[in-house]
Amino acid sequence: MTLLAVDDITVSYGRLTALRGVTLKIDEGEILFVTGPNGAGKSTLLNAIAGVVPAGSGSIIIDGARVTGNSPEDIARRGFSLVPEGRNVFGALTIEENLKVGTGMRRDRKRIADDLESIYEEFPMLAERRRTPAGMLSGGQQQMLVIGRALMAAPRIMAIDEPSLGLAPKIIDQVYEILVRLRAQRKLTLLIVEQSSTRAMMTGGRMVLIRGGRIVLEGAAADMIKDDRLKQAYFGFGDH
Amino acid sequence: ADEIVIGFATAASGFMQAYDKPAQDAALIRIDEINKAGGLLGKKIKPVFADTKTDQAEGAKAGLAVLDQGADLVIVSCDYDFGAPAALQAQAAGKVSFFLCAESIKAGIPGVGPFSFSASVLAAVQGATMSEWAYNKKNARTFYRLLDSWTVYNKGICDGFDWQLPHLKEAKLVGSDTFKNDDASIASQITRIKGLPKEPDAIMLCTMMPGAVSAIKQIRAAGIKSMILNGSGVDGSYWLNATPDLSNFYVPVQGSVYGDDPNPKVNEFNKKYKEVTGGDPSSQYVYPGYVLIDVWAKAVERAKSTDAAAVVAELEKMNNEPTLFGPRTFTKEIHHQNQGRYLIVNTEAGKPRVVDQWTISEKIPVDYLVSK
Amino acid sequence: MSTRPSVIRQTIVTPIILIVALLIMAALTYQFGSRAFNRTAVEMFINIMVVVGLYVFVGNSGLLSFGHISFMCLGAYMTAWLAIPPVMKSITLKGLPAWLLHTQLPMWVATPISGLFAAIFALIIGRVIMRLSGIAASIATFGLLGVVNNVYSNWDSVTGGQGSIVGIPPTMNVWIGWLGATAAIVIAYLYSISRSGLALRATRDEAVAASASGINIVRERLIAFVVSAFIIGLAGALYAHFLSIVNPGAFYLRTTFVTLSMLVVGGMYSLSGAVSGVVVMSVLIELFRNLEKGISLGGHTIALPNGAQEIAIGAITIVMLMYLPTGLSRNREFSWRGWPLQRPLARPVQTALKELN
Amino acid sequence: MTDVLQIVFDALSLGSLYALGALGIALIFGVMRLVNFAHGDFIAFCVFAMLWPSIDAAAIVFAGRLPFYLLIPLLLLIGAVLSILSEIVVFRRFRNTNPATMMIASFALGFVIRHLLLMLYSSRPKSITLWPSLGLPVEFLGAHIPMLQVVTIMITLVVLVVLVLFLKRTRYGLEMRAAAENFTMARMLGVRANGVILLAFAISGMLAAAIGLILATNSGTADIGMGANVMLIAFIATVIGGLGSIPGAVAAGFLIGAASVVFQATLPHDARVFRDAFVYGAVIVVLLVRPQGLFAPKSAKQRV
Amino acid sequence: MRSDGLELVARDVSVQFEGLKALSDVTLAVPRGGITGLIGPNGAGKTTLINVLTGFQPVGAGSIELEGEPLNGIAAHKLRHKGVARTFQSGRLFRDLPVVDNLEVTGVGLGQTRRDAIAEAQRVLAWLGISSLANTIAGALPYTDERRVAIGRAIMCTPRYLLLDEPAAGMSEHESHDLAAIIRRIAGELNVGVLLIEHNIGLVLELCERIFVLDSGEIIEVGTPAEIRDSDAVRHAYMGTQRDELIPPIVAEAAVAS
Ligand SMILES: Nc1ncnc2c1ncn2[C@@H]1O[C@H](COP(=O)(O)OP(=O)(O)OP(=O)(O)O)[C@@H](O)[C@H]1O
Ligand SMILES: Nc1ncnc2c1ncn2[C@@H]1O[C@H](COP(=O)(O)OP(=O)(O)OP(=O)(O)O)[C@@H](O)[C@H]1O
Ligand SMILES: [Mg+2]
Ligand SMILES: [Mg+2]
Repeated sequence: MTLLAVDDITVSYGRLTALRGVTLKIDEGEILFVTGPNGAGKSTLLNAIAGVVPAGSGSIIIDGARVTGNSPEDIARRGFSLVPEGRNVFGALTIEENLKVGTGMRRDRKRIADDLESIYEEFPMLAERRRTPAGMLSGGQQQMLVIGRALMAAPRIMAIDEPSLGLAPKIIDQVYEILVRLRAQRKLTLLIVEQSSTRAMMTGGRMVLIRGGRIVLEGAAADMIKDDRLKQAYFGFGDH
Repeated sequence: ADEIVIGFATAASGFMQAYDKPAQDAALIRIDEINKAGGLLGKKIKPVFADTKTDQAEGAKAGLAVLDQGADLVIVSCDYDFGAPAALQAQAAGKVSFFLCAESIKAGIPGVGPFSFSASVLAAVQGATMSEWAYNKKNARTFYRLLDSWTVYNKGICDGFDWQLPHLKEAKLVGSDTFKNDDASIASQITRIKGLPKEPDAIMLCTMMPGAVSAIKQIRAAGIKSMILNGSGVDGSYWLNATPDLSNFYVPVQGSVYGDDPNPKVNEFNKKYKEVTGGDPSSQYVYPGYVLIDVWAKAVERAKSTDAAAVVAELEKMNNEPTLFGPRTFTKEIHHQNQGRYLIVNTEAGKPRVVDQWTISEKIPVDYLVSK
Repeated sequence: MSTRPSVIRQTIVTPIILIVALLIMAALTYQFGSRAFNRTAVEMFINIMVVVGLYVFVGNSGLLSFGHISFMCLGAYMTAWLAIPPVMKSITLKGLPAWLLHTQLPMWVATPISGLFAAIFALIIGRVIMRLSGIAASIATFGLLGVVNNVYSNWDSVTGGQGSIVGIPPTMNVWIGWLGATAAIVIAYLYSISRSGLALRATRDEAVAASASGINIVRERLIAFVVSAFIIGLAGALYAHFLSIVNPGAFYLRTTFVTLSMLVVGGMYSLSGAVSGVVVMSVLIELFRNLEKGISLGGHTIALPNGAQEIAIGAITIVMLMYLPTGLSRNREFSWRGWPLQRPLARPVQTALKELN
Repeated sequence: MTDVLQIVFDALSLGSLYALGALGIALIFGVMRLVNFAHGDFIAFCVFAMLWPSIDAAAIVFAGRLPFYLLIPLLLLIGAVLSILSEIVVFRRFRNTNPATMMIASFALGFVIRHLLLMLYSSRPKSITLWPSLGLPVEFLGAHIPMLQVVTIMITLVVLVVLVLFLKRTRYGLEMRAAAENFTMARMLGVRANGVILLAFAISGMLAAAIGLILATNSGTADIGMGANVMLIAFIATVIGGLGSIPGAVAAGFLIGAASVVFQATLPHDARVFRDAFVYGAVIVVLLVRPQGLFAPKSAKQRV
Repeated sequence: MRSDGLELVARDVSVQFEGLKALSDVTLAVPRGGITGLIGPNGAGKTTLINVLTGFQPVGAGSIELEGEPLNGIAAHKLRHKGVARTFQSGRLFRDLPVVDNLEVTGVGLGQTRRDAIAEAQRVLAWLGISSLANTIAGALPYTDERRVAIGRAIMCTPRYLLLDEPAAGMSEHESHDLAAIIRRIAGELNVGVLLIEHNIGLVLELCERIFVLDSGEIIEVGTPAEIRDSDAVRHAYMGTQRDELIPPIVAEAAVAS
C-alpha cells in the first residue's frame, strides 16, 4: 500500500528552482534512499514533504490524504517525522525534554515511558546526561538526540536528512540497526537522504538519485551501486 | 485691516490638549465678549488656530502658521516647554505672545524675550503662599517637603516654599524627599515620613497630575494625617473620588470652580463657561485664558494700537490691574506674577470649599526666581 | 573570471543618488514651501542625520540601540553651552565651568565640537558597553539613555534641569539641513565601505566566526559606536539651533522609538533604507497633518479628527512592516544597476528552516 | 528593625509589580522573540476599560462599579482578548521576521492604542476608586503595611508558582518552551504552534490586566501613560534576569524594585533625584558582570 | 614532536564542564606542512580541543604553544592573526554576505585593505575551484558548498595552521575526494599544518600522516594510519566491530583515484 506519494512537485526559492517535477511513491514498510550531489535538492524535497518549504505545484499525499499546503504540525500528526539537516535541537531544553516534545501528538500515552527507556538504552550517553541542556552536546550527540526525538514521536514515516552527519561509524551502525529493526517491528517506513552508497547498499531498499532538482535514476540500491550509471548520473555530463 | 487677529498656537491633540483647551475656551469667551461689546479699537477680533500636537518642533510651526495669518497676539501652549517654540517665533516676528497658563518665570522675558507674557501666577508664589498661610493661619510649624522632580512646575512650587520658609520665624523643615510622577509606588518615601519622630504639621507636596492623586492617596492610606499643601495643579474635584473622604488638604486657586468664589462675577463666568462649552470649568486653569485677553485688550485700548512695542509698554504699566481672577502686575523686569492674591481651597471629607484668601507679604525676588 | 571594480566605484552611486534626491527636495522646499513647511523639511533633514547615525551602528552591527538619542542630547546641550550668549548662561547655567560660561561660538564651530563631544563620550562609555552582545547590549544602551536623561533632567545648575534652556541663536534653514544630512550620509557611506564596516557586518549574525576570522569585535563595534555618536551629536547640535531651545524630554523615549521606527521601516541594514525611511515617514506624517487640518474639496472641507494622524501613522507602520518586513529598501542599496529590479544575486529565501539555523 | 522591615515590604511590593510585568513580557518574548512594547498600553487599556469613554474631566465609571468577583474576571478577560487580538491581527504576520521589526511593530501597535485612548478619554488623568479598604494598613511586626502591598506580593507569588509549574510540569509548558526556541522544529514535531502562542498571549494579557488593577487601586487614577514605566522596567528585568528564564525575569523584577527602593531610602537627599541614574547604572553593571543575565539557564551561553 | 619546533601544540590540556571531563591531560601536536588526524567517538572532546587551540575555550589546566610561544588565555581573534585558522562543525558563514565577502572579511580582519582582501579572496576561490559561487549570498548555499566556502575563508592569507572540524560531513564519497585533494594541497602547496577531525574514517586514513584517537577526553591511541586501523582499542571504541569492512574499499578506491 502506498503510504507516501509525491506527485510532480516543484519548489522554488525566489528565482531559483530547486525541485522540478519530482514524483515518488513509498510503500508502507519500505526504505527509500535519496542520494545526489551537492545542491541537488534532496533537503528541499524532504522539507517540502514536511510542509516547511511550500511546494509551488504538484501534490503530496500521505496515507491517501492530500496534505499539500498543510501546516507542518498537521503533516507531523499524520505520522511524518523529519530529522532535518543541521540538527535543530532545542538547546535550552534538557535532553529528556527534547525527547518528549514530539510525544504530544501520540495517542498511546502509556508506551511513551517505555519508548523513552529504550532510546536511553540505545544511546546510554543520552541517559547519562538527561538533565543537561541539549545545546551543550557535541555535534554527534545532538544528532543522536534528534534521531531519538523523531523516534519518540512514533512516526509511521520517518525521514532523515543525512543520518550519519557527524556520527562516529559505530554509532551510524547503531542508528541503522535501530531503523531496520523498527521497520521490521512496526512497519516503519523510511525515507533517508544518504551520501554513502555503500551504506545504502548494505541496508537494502530502493534508491533514487536526484540531480538538478530532478530524479535522474531510480532502482534497487544494491543494483544501482554496481551500475556505472550511478557515477555518471552523479556527475552528469556537460553541466556543472 | 478691519479686524484684529489673535493666533492660538496651542495643542488640539496629544497630551497638552486637555490642558490647553479649557483655557483657550475661556480666552474665546473673553474675545466673544469684546466683540459683542463692539470690538477692540472698533475692530472685530478674529481668532485663528494651529495645532502644536504637543510637540516642540510642531509648536514652532504652529507659531509661524498663525503669524502668517497675521496674528497680532500669539497665544501659546499652557506649558512653558511646549509653548516656548511658538512664543520664540512670535518674539522673532516682533509680536506679543502670551502663555495660556505657564507658571515658570521663563515664560516671559528670561525665557522668550521682552514681548512674552504669562497670564497666570508663578508656581513659586503658590508654594510661598501655602506655607505662609499655613504658618499664620493654621499654626503649622514643622514642614515636610516632598518634591516630584518630573517637571519644572513642580520644582517651582518647592522653590517658592524654600524661599518662604526662612521668612517664617518658627517654622522648621523636618525632612525633604523626592519622587517621580510615574513611580508606581511611593512607599519608600512614605516610610521616610513615617520614620519621623513626630508627624509633620504640614507636607508641602510639589507635584501635579497624574502622580499627585497617587501620591495623595498613598500618603493618606498610610495613615499620615498632616495637612497637605499643594500647588494649583491639583485643583479640581474631578479626581477626588479616588481618595474618598480626603481631608486637611489645601490648594491655592485664582478663582473657585466650586461655585463659592467670593467674587460673584467669577460664579457668573463659570455659568457662562458651562453654557459655551457644555461643562463646568474643571480647574482654575481655565481662568488665565480669560485674564490674558482681558489685560492684552486693555493694553491695546490704552495704546490705541496693536503694535507690539506699544502694547508691551502699556502692559508693563499695569500695577495691580484688577481682573476677575485677582490683580495683575507687569513690569520691565518681569512679565509674570511674583506675588498674587490666592483663594485657599480646603478639602474636608472630600468636599472642596474656599476658606480663605492670602497674598504673600513680600514679592519673591526676580533674581531668586531666575537663578532657580 | 573578471576582477571586480573597486568597492568605491561599485557603490558610490548610492550616496550620490541619496544626496541629489535630498538636494532636489531642499530646492523645491526653498522655492515653493511656506515657512512652516521649510521647518518641516529641516526637521526631516535632522531626522535623516539621526537615523543615518543610528544606521551606522545598528545597521552594521545588528545590535539594536536604544541609547543613541542620548548622543543627540549631549550634542544639543553642548551646543547650548557653547552658543548661548554668556549673559544668559550666567543666569541660568551657573554651574558651568568659567571658561565655558564665557565663550560664545558661532554655529559652524559649535556644531562640530558638539559632535566630537558626543563621540568622545561614546568612546568612553562604549569601551564598557560594547563588550556586550545581543539584547544585553540593547538594554545597556537603554540604561545609558536612562542615565543621561536622568542626569540632564536634574543637574539643574549645568543643564537647567527639566526645563528648557533658551537662547541658542536660531540659525537654520533647508540648506544647512541638507548639508547636515549630506555630511551624515557621506560619513555613513565611508564607514560602511571601510574595513571596519565590512568586518562589523560580518559579526552581525556570526560573531563566533568573525572572531575566528581575526576580527576584534569589541573594537569594530566601538568604532561604529563612536562614528554614529558623532553623527547624532551633530544632529543634536543642529536640532538645538533649529528649535533654539533644548530640554531633556525631547531626547528620550519618544524620539528613540520614532527614529528607530523610521530606520526599521526603511530597512535597517542599508543606508538607502535609513534615508528613505525618514523621507517616507515624514511625507506620510505631513500628509496626515494636512488631512487633519482639513483639505477643501469642492467647497467642503474634510478634516480628520484631531489625533487621527498618530493613529494612522501607527497603523501604516504596522502594515508596511507586515508586507515589507525588511523595510522599504528591503535592506538593499539604491543603485542604477538593477534598480528597481532585483540584483542578479542568488539570495537566501527566508524559509522557516534556513532562518533558524 | 521595623524600618528595615518596612523597606523590605516596600521593595517587595514594588518588585512584585515589576515582576508581574516582567512575566508578561518574558512569556511573549519566550514564545516569539518579541519584546512587546505594547504591553504598557495593554495595561492602560485594561484600566480604561473600567471607564466609559468621555473626554470630560470627571470620569464616568462603567465596569469599575461591578463587584470584585465580576470585575476581576471581566478585566482579565479584556486583557486576554486584547492580547489575543493583537496576536491574530498583528503579530501573527511577523512570525519569521527580525526581532527589531517585531519590536517596532509592537511599538507602533502601542502607539495606536495610546492615541486611541487619548482620543476617547483625553490625556487628563481620570480617577477611579477601587476597593478603598485595600489601602488600609495592616500591622506586621511593628511595620505598617498597606493591605494592597500584601495582596500584590501574594498575587505575584501565586502567579509565579502556578506559571512555573505550568511551564515546567505540563505538556503545554514544554511545547511552549520548545516553540519558543525553534518554532518550525516544534511544529515538525506536531506542536500546535498557534494554540501555544495564543495561550502565551492570553496569559500575558491577563497579567497586564492584573497590573492595571493593582496600579489603579494603588494610585486611584487612570492615566494614558500609566503602564509605560512598568513595561520598561519589566523589559529590563526580563533581560537581566536571563532571557528565557521566567523565574529569572521575576527575580530581576524584584531586584530592580528593591534597588529602586533601597536607593531611595539610602541616597543622600541631593542625590535622590538621580535615583534612576543609579538604577540604570546598576543595570549596566549587572549586565557587564553577567551578560547572559543573573539567572540565565546554562544553555543561554551558546557553545562554539 | 618535531625538533624544529614548527608545530602547534596542546600540552597536558584539561577542560571540565560542570563535572564533565571533556578533556583530560591531552597532548597533541600539529606539525607545519603535514596533516594530522583527530578521530574519536561522539562527545570525545574533539571539537573542544579545537576550541582550546583557537582560543574559544579557556583551559582548566595545561598549555597551548605555537611554535614555541606560549598562548594561554589569548583571544580568538588574536590567535587568527598569529596564523591559527579553523572551520566550524556547523558552517557558520556570514549568511547575509556574498561568498566573496565572506572571504574578504577575513582578509580585512587580518589587516588587509579591502582592495587587497578582495583580490586575495578571488585568488582563494579560484584556487579552490569555486569561483562560480563568488556572488551568491552565503545563506543560500547548500550544505556542502557551505563547507567549501568555510575552508576558503579559513585559508585566506595563508594561515600557518588550519584546524578543520568535520569538513566532509554530508559529502558524498565523490565530493569528499575532491575535498581530500584540496586538503592535501593546502598542506603541501601552502605548507600549512592541518588538523583534521572527521568521522569519515576513510578520508582520515587516506590523508593523515599521524592520527590521534580521543575517547572520553583522553588520547587512547596515536599512530600512523596503518597502526590505527589495526588497533583493537580504536576498533572497539570507535569504528564499530562488525562493519570494518566499510573501510578498505574506500581506501582502495582512493588509491586508484589518486
Ligand atoms: N533558503 C534557500 N534560499 C535560496 N536557495 C536555497 C535555499 N535553500 C536551498 N537553496 C538552493 O536550493 C538548491 C537545493 O538545495 P538543497 O539544500 O535541497 O540541496 P541538497 O541536495 O540537500 O544538497 P546537500 O547535499 O549539499 O545538502 C541549492 O541550489 C541551494 O542553493
Ligand atoms: N560548553 C559546554 N558545556 C557543557 N558541556 C560541554 C560543553 N562543550 C562540550 N561539552 C561536552 O563535552 C563533551 C565533548 O564535546 P565535543 O563537542 O568536544 O565532542 P566531539 O568530540 O567534537 O564530538 P562530535 O564528534 O560529536 O562532534 C561532550 O560530552 C559535550 O556534551
Ligand atoms: Mg541537504
Ligand atoms: Mg565535534
